[in-house]
Amino acid sequence: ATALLLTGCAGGSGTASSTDGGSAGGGGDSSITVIPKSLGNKYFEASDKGAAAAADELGMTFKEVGPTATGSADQVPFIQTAIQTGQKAIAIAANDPTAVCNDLSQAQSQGVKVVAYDTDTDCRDVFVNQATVDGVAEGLVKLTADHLGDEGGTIAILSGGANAANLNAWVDAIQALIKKDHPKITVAKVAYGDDVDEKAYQEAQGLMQSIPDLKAIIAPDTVSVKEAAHYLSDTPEYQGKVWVTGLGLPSEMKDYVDSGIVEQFGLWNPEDLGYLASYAADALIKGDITGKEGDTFTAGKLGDYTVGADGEIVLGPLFVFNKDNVGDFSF
Amino acid sequence: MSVTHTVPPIETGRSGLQKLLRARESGLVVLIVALIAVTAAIQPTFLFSDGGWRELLRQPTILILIALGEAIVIITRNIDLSIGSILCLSTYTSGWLFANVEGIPIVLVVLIGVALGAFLGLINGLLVAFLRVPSLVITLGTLYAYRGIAILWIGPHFIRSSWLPPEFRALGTMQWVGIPVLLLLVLIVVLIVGWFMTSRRAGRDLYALGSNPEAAKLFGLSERRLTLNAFVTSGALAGLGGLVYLSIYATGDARVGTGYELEAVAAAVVGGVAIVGGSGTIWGVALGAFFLATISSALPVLGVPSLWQQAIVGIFIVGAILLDRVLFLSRTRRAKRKGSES
Amino acid sequence: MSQTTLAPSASSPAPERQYLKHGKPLWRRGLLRTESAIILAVVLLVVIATFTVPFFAQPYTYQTMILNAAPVLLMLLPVTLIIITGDIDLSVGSVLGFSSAIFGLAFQAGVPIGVAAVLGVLAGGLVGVLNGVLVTIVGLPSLAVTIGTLALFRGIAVGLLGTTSITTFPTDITRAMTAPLGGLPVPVVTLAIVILALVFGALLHFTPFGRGVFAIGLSPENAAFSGVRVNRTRLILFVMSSLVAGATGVYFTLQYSNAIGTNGLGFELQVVTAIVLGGVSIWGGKGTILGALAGGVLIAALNKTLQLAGIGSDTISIVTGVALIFSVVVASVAGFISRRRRSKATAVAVGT
Amino acid sequence: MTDAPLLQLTGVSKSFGAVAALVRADLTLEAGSIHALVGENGAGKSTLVKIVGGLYQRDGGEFTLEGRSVDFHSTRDAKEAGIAVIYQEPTLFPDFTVAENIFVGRQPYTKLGLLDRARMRRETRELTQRLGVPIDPDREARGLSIADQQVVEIAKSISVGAKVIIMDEPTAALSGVEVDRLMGIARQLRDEGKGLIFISHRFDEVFALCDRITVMRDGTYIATNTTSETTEDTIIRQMVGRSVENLFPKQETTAGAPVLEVDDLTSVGVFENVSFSVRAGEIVCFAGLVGAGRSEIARAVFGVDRYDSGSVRVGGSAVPAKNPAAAMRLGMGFVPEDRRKQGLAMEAGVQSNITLAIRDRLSKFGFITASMEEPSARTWATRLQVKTHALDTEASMLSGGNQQKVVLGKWLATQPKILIVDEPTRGIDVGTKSEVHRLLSELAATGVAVLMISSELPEVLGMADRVLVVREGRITAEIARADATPENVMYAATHAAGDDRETAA
Ligand SMILES: Nc1ncnc2c1ncn2[C@@H]1O[C@H](COP(=O)(O)OP(=O)(O)OP(=O)(O)O)[C@@H](O)[C@H]1O
Ligand SMILES: Nc1ncnc2c1ncn2[C@@H]1O[C@H](COP(=O)(O)OP(=O)(O)OP(=O)(O)O)[C@@H](O)[C@H]1O
Ligand SMILES: [Mg+2]
Ligand SMILES: [Mg+2]
Repeated sequence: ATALLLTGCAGGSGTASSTDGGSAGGGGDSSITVIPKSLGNKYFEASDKGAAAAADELGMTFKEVGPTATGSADQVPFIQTAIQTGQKAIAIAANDPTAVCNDLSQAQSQGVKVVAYDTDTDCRDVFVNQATVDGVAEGLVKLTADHLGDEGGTIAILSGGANAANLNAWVDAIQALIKKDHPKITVAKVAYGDDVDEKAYQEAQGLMQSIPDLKAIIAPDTVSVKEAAHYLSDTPEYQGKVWVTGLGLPSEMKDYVDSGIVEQFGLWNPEDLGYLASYAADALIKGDITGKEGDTFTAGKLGDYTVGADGEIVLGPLFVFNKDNVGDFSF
Repeated sequence: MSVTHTVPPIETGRSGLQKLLRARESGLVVLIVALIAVTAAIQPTFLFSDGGWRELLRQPTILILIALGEAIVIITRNIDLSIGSILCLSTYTSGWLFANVEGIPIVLVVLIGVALGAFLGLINGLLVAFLRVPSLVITLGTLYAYRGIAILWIGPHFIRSSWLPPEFRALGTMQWVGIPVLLLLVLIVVLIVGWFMTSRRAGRDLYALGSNPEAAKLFGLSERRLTLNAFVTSGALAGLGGLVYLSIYATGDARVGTGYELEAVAAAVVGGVAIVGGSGTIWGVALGAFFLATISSALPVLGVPSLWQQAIVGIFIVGAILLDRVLFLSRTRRAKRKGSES
Repeated sequence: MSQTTLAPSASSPAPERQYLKHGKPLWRRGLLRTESAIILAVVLLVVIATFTVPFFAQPYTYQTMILNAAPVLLMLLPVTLIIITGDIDLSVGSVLGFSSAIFGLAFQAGVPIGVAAVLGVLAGGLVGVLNGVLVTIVGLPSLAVTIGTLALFRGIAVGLLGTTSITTFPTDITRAMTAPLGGLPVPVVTLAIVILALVFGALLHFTPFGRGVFAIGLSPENAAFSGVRVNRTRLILFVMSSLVAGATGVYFTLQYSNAIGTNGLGFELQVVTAIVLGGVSIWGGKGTILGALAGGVLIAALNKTLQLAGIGSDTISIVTGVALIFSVVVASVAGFISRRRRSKATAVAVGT
Repeated sequence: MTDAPLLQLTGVSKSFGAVAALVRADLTLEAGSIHALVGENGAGKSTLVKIVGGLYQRDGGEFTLEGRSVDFHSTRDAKEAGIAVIYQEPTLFPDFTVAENIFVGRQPYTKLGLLDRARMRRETRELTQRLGVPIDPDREARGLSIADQQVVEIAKSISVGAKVIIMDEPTAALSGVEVDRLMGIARQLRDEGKGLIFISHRFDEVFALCDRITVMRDGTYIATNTTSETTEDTIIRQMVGRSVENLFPKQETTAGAPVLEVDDLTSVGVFENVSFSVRAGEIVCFAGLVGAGRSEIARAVFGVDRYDSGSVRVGGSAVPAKNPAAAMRLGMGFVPEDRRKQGLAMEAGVQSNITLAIRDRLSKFGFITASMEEPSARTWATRLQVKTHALDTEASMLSGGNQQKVVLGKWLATQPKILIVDEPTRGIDVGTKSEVHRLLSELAATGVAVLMISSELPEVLGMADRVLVVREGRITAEIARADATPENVMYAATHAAGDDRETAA
């Protein structure tokens, strides 16, 4: 995958943490545990692959563990294990930003560096953000507004888990942005596909059927956009009528783009996201950054990054995929 | 039924029984029609559009299949909690075969998927029938074990739609005189299973076992063989459900089918299968599954937030078993009254 | 056979019989039981893990092991009694979620947290009344009823909270939930588990009520003939179960500082798994609180050990399932063998 | 048809573990005849029938069908050989229709491979019509009256074209009209050339219907009599085969004040206007045929079953309905008829069984432990001489008689003022039987009121101070000890009330 970069900006206060190796002991070597939302998730498969590659470059021991279900407390035991096995850093995409907080704070107090990626949590050193909330919203709204043109129309949003913090933030931002900049566009409904294929498919169906003048669906998660496109491809009557975009994996979307069901969709490179998370963790461990706004570090092939406000490290702007480039990516 | 009345009109037990039995299925049909009618009145595309029509008929197929299997097991006084995990293994195995065995015939994959389900069901059946341990515990154990195997094997991988041969994917959307081919196939399965359970001695034996195990023993029925048959059938139908899943959603990972077991039990119970075994029709189960699946697709269209969907399904399940009990009691009371009159 | 016994026994009473308290020596009674096997398994696991699994031998292990298992350990106590009467309650996970939702919403609406907690617990109790009435008065099978209310109460919880999750609980309280108990390497909730286990253990094993619970499970008819209020007992147990699940819901909410509709999803099967693993018969009439608790602890310890050993959740799931099957299969085979031995023994005894 | 008898058993034996149910059983059945099989409870009649029906395999002896030696391995084998058995326990499938119950396992198919329900319906209608009892073929078997269930079973055996039809106590739960009808059917079948085996405890039926009577005792063949050449007395002597007196060590007592008073108790459809009282120190016996409703009355009195009207008092205080716990507090005890299901927790130990009914009394501050239970358990086990070496022996490991002693102990431990015992000696060997009798006598001697239900006439006659005869849910006669004879008790049990009440001895 090629780099899709641009640096984040701004600064803020990081969480100061002790430099002590922690009572849990463990080897002197640098190590990182990556905890995705759940095992068996394609998107995280890609990001964790990137994280593993970076860990390899950095000589860190890499471990990917995670629950099989996405219950609020299901990630907790893996955090505990990471603390105990003396991991130097944890990178986590939390299902429930609050429920894991207690144990993440515990980790931090033991000197474990905590990197949130994909989804922010309340208790971490830095948050490796795939794109700023505004960046995602602007990108997706722009794609949609360009397609709808001057007359605007009715659209709907198909999101993933109803409790996913990053998705909810994007959905809010998309709605705010549309209200502000595109008065002709109305958001008729927000539906939730729960990250489950068949549920997202049914919700897509529900949207297209229940909103007769629906012009477009914005689906800011990979399962939803794929299933919306899937439903569209199964249902010719809506083809050309409803336009779908969102954040999708090129490997999953390629067929639909090739067949013209979907014109364009956005994403960052999830492998780069994981890659950056590992480098951020390494920089934290080495003390290169503390999470303070303005700290800078170099993330391997991705180049230089600066920690922004609130300890956020932004991977880059949204990358837009279309017929011409969708085949170029492996994830 | 109009049989020649050479016999003077006799006790009227039939009208009571038959009517009530029919009330279950016709009641469900009425409910389904009403649900569709109301939904379509509010949102015509729910019914009067190609996509709406297709999904209406296509989405219940998976639940119908697994509910049939569950019903057969319940009819013999057992329960199968492992079907969700079996379905998952069948889905992924089938997708994996398409991806890894160049040019494998679709029919062969279908057979392997079903056979895998049957094999996993056989393990359940052997444990239950030969060790005489409660099926609830055994299938709870295999619910975990099979799911664990699925996750262990599949890991983060998933079935990509490009793995599947185009003909197989087409099966998902193919229609025949306006009816999804998948539904037709499932209807054929319903007919076969229904025919077997209502019209073959071997099927009736399953009812007999659940209805009165003691009498079944006095009668010379083999409890082991029947239990085994029920679990194998349930597994095979879950395997088939996995293939239908694959053809509809063209994807699949280690999480497919989570929680399906309770949905299947619910569909069977709503369809009129008594949890204590011995009664309930396959037609009722198919309708019960269709009904529950249609609620799931109709509620969002009706403007009910999908987050409330499960609560409404829960009300229907509790309501259905309550209704069943009330009908049963009135039936027994009526029968008793007749008995004491005669 | 009758000729031999006909003459003497009617007239001349035999010499006074002496009865042993127990037919088998203590070690056999104590050790050859499922719960001893499970406790032994826990001990072995801990010993082996201490020496072979790195980082296991730390207070933190025990602290977190109990924290993670606490909801299941709490809820399994009353459910054990229900299973001993021959019923089942599959709705406890949903009741947890339901009470969590009520608690969260009440708290959000400005109700003082203590009152909100009581409301959450009572909401659970209400559910228990519904379960109990449907099972005892209407006479529905508990399996069907609680599968129905499993869906119903989860649905209400999810519906009530929607996409919101309530996380604004005072941190001093949420901290207190996970704090260690005094200087011990266990969290405060251990105290609740121990107290409740003692309460339910005493209730089951050392009260007339508990005698009735066993009697119902062994033979409901005999229980009724012996003056056990069968339906009242069953109703009380369903209410107890839901009250404890409701209280666990409040605790869970505070432990993770989050009230969301999916709290406790799937816990019902974990609860049943632990109980059955602990030697409680799903057919009723047999089992101990200690065994059920040991079953829960074994699963928790297994999870902890395997996680620390770097084994994935997939394998843990398989191990759990196989352990469960194994426990009933072993019990079944053991029962078969002892029946065989018994019938031989009686044949000999009567023959002489 | 050959010269060989239709069915012949010679020297058949069968044991269940330690219990020898059949020692040496002989039976010869000719085609076109009805053969009665009589004997006391537990004589082995049902076991013999189950061997013929293929449910059990015999341990030894000869078994021939039309001269050919047969060996059935399943009930299916027997059915195919033309043997139909109507068991003591109802064997219908409650969820099936009457028609399907008749055709279970051999349902006819249509050409389309569907069940030929029309044909089953038609044939069922014809069959039941022929039996004179038109039952709707399409109704569920659930809730059929015992009589109708019996008819269905008979229809089933006719429709399989059985040559041998065995009825194990078919009349036990039938009323007079129904019995007449059944006997009509039986004669009809006999005239068609079938061979029937008829088991019954009612001699009037046996003598009215059967050509021959085979008597069994303790699993052993005693004699076969031609009905026309024998008398009831002969049969009874063959059945009992021993002097009855020493079995009943009845002590003379003087009856005190009434302890149990039952007034006008009615449960619609079960029993009606039942009034009686039992006085302190008195043993009152409920006699009657099986199914007369004796147990139902007792259960309602104790509070296990509901009743519609009437009242029950113990020692003057009203006993609330449907509350055995309250009845127990007032001093009532109840030894139920089915000790395996109702009297004991089979998988629990002797001690827990003995102390279950007094668990509240033994507890201190609401708590009870095994050591608090032990003294009571020990006391009663010792007093009753329960044969076991330890107090925690599972009840299922005891012999039937010792199980019954445990049940008795459990209720004696409650120190009842009135003890109801339902079939206390059913399935118990004679030795233990007399121990139980001695016990009840001693109990009465200490002033306890005893209400005993028994289907065994000698027991009734031997033990009772007063006999109350129950027939079809009503008390039809009250006979004092001095007046009680087998004849007048049997007469009252089999004839409607008021027919001839005081058939003096
Ligand atoms: N399955 C069995 N296991 C153990 N013992 C049995 C079994 N079946 C019968 N018996 C015993 O065998 C003996 C004969 O029983 P059987 O049922 O044949 O008597 P019966 O003559 O039919 O008596 P009744 O008149 O009460 O029906 C009894 O002592 C009974 O307890
Ligand atoms: N209408 C009925 N429906 C179902 N079962 C019945 C009916 N009437 C009688 N029975 C059964 O027949 C059996 C005998 O009835 P009951 O207990 O009233 O008679 P009994 O006089 O006590 O005789 P015994 O105690 O000697 O069996 C009972 O087990 C009862 O369950
Ligand atoms: Mg018998
Ligand atoms: Mg009786």
